Amino acid sequence: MVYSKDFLLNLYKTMVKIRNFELMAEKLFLEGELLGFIHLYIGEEAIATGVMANLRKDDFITSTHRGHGHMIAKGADVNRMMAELYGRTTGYCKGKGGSMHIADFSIGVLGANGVVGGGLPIAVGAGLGIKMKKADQVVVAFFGDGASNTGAFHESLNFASIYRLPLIFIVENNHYASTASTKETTAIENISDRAVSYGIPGVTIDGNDIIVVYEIAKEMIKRAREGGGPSLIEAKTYRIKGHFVGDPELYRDKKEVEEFWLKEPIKKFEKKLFELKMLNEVEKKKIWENNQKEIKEAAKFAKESPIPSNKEALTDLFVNDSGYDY
Amino acid sequence: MVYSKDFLLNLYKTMVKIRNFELMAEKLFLEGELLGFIHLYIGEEAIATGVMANLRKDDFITSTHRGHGHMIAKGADVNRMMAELYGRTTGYCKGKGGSMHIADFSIGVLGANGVVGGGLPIAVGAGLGIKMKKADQVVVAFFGDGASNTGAFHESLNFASIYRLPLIFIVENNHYASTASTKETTAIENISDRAVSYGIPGVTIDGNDIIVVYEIAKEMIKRAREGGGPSLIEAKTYRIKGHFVGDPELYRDKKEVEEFWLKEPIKKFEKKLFELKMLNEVEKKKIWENNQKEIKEAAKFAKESPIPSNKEALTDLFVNDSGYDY
Amino acid sequence: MREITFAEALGEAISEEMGKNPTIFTYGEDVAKQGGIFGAYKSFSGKFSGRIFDTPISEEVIYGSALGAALVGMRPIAEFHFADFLFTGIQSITLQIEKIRYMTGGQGKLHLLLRGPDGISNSAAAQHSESIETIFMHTPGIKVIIPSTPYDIKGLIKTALREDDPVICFEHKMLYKTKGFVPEKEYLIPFGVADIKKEGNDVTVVTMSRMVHESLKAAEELEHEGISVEVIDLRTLVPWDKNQVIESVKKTGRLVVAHETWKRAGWGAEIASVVQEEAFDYLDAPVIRVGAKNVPMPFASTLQDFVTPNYKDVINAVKKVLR
Amino acid sequence: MREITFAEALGEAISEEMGKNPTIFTYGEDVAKQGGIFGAYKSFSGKFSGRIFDTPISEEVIYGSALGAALVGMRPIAEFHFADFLFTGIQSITLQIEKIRYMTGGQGKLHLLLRGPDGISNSAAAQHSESIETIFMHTPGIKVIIPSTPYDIKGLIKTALREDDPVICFEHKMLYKTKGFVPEKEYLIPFGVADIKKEGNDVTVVTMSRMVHESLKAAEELEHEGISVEVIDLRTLVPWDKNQVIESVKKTGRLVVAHETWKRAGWGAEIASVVQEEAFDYLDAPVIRVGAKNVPMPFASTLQDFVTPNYKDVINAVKKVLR
Ligand SMILES: Cc1ncc(C[n+]2csc(CCOP(=O)(O)OP(=O)(O)O)c2C)c(N)n1
Ligand SMILES: Cc1ncc(C[n+]2csc(CCOP(=O)(O)OP(=O)(O)O)c2C)c(N)n1
Ligand SMILES: [Mg+2]
Ligand SMILES: [Mg+2]
Repeated sequence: MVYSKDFLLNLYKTMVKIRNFELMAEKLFLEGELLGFIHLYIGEEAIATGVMANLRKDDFITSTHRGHGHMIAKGADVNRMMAELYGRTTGYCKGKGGSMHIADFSIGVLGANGVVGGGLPIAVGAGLGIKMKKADQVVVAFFGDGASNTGAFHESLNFASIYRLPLIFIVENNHYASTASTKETTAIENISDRAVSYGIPGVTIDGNDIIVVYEIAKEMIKRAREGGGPSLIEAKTYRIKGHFVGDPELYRDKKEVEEFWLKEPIKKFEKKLFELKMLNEVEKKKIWENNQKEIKEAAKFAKESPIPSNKEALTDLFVNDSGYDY
Repeated sequence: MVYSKDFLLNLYKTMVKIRNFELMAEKLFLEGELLGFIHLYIGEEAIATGVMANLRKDDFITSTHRGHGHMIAKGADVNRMMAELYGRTTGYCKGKGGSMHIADFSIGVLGANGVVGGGLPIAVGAGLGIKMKKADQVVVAFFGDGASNTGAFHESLNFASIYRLPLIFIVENNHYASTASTKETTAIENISDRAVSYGIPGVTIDGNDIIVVYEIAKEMIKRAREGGGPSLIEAKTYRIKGHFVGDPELYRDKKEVEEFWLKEPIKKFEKKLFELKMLNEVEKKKIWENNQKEIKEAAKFAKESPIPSNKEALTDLFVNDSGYDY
Repeated sequence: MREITFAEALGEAISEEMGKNPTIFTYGEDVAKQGGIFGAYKSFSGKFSGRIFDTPISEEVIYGSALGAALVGMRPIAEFHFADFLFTGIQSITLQIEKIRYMTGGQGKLHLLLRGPDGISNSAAAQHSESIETIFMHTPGIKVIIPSTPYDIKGLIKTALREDDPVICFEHKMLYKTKGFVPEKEYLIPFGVADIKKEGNDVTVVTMSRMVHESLKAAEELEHEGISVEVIDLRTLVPWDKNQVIESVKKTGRLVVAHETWKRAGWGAEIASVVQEEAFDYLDAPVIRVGAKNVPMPFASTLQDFVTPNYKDVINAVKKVLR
Repeated sequence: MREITFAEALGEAISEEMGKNPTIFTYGEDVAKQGGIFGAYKSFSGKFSGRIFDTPISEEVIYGSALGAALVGMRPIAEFHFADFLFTGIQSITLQIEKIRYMTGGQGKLHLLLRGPDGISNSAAAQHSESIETIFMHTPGIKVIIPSTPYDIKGLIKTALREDDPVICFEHKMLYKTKGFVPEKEYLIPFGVADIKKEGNDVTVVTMSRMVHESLKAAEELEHEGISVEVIDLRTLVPWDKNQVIESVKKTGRLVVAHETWKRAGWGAEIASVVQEEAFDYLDAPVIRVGAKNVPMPFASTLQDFVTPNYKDVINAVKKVLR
């Protein structure tokens, strides 16, 4: 495939944006600015970016506790994201959700999810809804290797298969589920082999190679959009940072982490872009600096945004709350 | 393999016992003698019988809502079973369980289960316990094709595989889950293919051929007992009777049922025994008559047994119920 | 007015709304071919092609998919087969459906309906007899309706199918075949409005579902003894009609709350607590609760009868508050 | 006496019992390598080789396997990571563990312990902040312990590990690091015996877990105003110590029940209902409940604070019952 420079640089910029957002979130958390749990997507940027480059605005995704990358790649506003991490009224959830519950239904993000596997049944429902409406949208469900051992995974893939729903299941196999290594808790090497159980295509790819991700996602999304039904893509990657910011990481060797820093997706792609002469050091620097500025401004916007007032806690549960006793 | 006449006739007798128990339960239910739900095992007798012929008394099984056959094959007392269907004090559960909850821990029956898939996690736990004890028992988990679409199935097989537990998963694929045909609700033809997801052996067999069942179960049980870990056996069969006694059966063609009556396991085995000259009409008649008598007596025993007194309702929840407010 | 069954009234409500609103569809185990586990969908089987279908036994996805479908603009009705099996997929309700609108700062409308049977029947035993509505009153985020008559279920289900919030409806197994008057003309019943099923002056009985009928039977018997009982059917548990209950207690000075679910930490405790808090000075006697004994449901019918409350328990409770 | 943390006391209890009883083993997500999600197992990591291990994220099997293991003679301790995730495997508890002994007419002993954190922490938001003990009080068949101090958790866990009935233990996240006196010598705390954490004469406050400390703080402040509050820590919710509570209410004539979980249909309603029923004539004021507002837990810390009860709410409630 031949790709335009614009296209490739956009992919690059999105990855950089995710990276900088995450680095800022990490910094702010460690400085005590943010509360709750922050799960960083650092090292996994190619997956969200490569997949989302194939989606329309009116397509849907469900995300996970590690959802910032998915949001940004689907087009979310980093100001409102950062404000949500800060718990401010200008945040995506008016400060009621926090990192693990950011959503933007207007761009098809049906929510991060604090429950491992929790997004899968929702994605199936979105697919079912699309099918009932006879629309041509698709749904992409992101989830982790750990989630692939939950009952929700199994029920969702079977369900999606029998009704041929327009769904793409993307398992981000980052080698760990919290402190547990994937090897230890998952009976097989390649999670995509589980596709056999549902009679759907399953493929394992290098999730750190954005072009590979883009191409496979393209194929499976096209298939789903045309009525071919669901598929399972396993994107192998590595969670370079701790499970959450502050994780003591007692369960793995520092060496292992260092090794994977060498294979991380942004540098990998950069190398390619340099080879293709689509990027040079000057341009690269500019991209990073521009983005860092954007993210810094997002943090500033967030920090300066108002803290929600108490009465905010007693709204939004229902559309119609007459008679409800808060 | 060459089998002794004794051995084969014992298998035959067990199947006949199950059949007659079920026919009696059906009759009693239709006469209004029994309450609750009765799910008949008619047409599936070869599976329980063939598997259990390989088990020791101290091995364990978990069963389903369709559990009478499993109990009988594992050595349960038909008097106490029938008394339980009647809800009498002499029943296995003192009348508190009924058909769907018969258990006899003393012979390793860890319970029928009214929750589809409900027995699977329990079986895993029994396997885990055995492993912790370093004992050489095995656990057999019976469940239906419908259960193979529950989250419990997936979690259980993965769990059993990673700890190499001494478990044999036996899916009784009887073509239906209540009113839903298996084809319609299960994404693949052979449920045993799902073994791939767990890196364990999976095999589909003719569940109406008792010798086939016996041989495959033998192999997998030996494997489990020797530390080889779990396996998945799919025994294809057919639920000749309604889902429960009283089922209007709106969902299938009478013809289909008639067809399967021709393939039912007892007749199939009978034919073989006749060919082998291990059984003749006279002996057959005697076996059936003897057994019918036994079952009739069980029904009589049950019917004449005492009805539980009200205070019975407030016992057995806890071993130590001091302070508990019933 | 014509008399139809509870199941028929339910079927009518769904069928009428499906006829009007193409975004409604309905699914679950044994829904399509059997017409619903207790036959409620029979009347319109074959009518809404593709909009009624059977599913695998995958409760977490059955409930969770209702959420997803609502988020993309559809209005799903998911059946839960037996209330007991809500437990096999309950995270989709308590952690997702109940929370997502709130967590996302009010994004989206969750017009979805979960519905199905609960309660005892003929010796269905411990895993097929539960009533677990209290859990959905305790965990915030879903509206809970529990109709007791054909008239009520038709009006409440129709309202539910026009609501923009998630609703769960519990239908007592022993009610499906009961008959009652239902107008041909369309009507809706708002949530949060209790129905005084019988007026009275001496004691208030607050109840729902099958226990409404037991309470009416008790009231009738007590009438012979000169005791006048007011029977209030809440009809919806979230929200519940606190005002009418308190008004009634101010009149009678005595309250019994009766439900089939376990007495301990059942919703009767909430009603009792609120009433004693807000109408303390009006109460001439403690609030007495009637509920199941705190054990799983036993199989034998004598034991089931012993554990499950009936009109006699209501009578005893009424007499107790009158002492 | 030495001071140790709540987490350490929990670890000691488990480690001591594991040392004595080879049938005990413990497992769950992030249990072995991390030493438990809040570090309770750290003190004995590496000690009981093969008897502490990490599992996949498969809650239905984690809880259900505890049942199976108990039935074959072992004594499992399964950790539930966060109380919220009880919902992803709850059928194994409510439909299996709670019912199997009863359903089978008393066969088998279910010596198993489920345990893990619940409650709020620093803005963990709606899916990581719940307290759902009320569900296990409502559905019969499991004993519920909720210790508030290092002393109590050690004694109660040790008792749990010698019980032949299933037990679930909720440990409030904000308590793990709190310190308290714990004797070196072995002791057990029986179930069903409340602990009067502070004696008083004017008002009784019945509470558990984190709210014990909030209530003590409230009592201290109120003392300055001349109000004498008796703080009763139930310590175990199933069974709960009705006698001590009623005795106290007979003395004070006033009752506040305080818990962190949602007020609506929370266990406070059960306590309030029982007390008004059994000590009606002793009550000088209605029983007032303190609990969380009936919404999912919001993220922003100001909102979390607003929704979650604290000592100020207890003070207000006490003042209310004194009016
Ligand atoms: C149902 C449930 N169980 C447990 C947890 C606690 N938990 C949060 S993230 C996590 C690990 C998830 O692993 P994986 O799915 O591989 O995603 P990753 O964090 O690696 O992106 C666990 C166990 C949870 N959030 N939900
Ligand atoms: C969790 C759960 N969901 C639904 C049901 C209702 N139900 C009882 S049996 C059954 C069908 C089971 O099918 P299968 O597993 O194939 O077993 P079979 O009845 O064919 O032996 C259903 C849906 C149940 N008992 N448990
Ligand atoms: Mg992972
Ligand atoms: Mg079947």
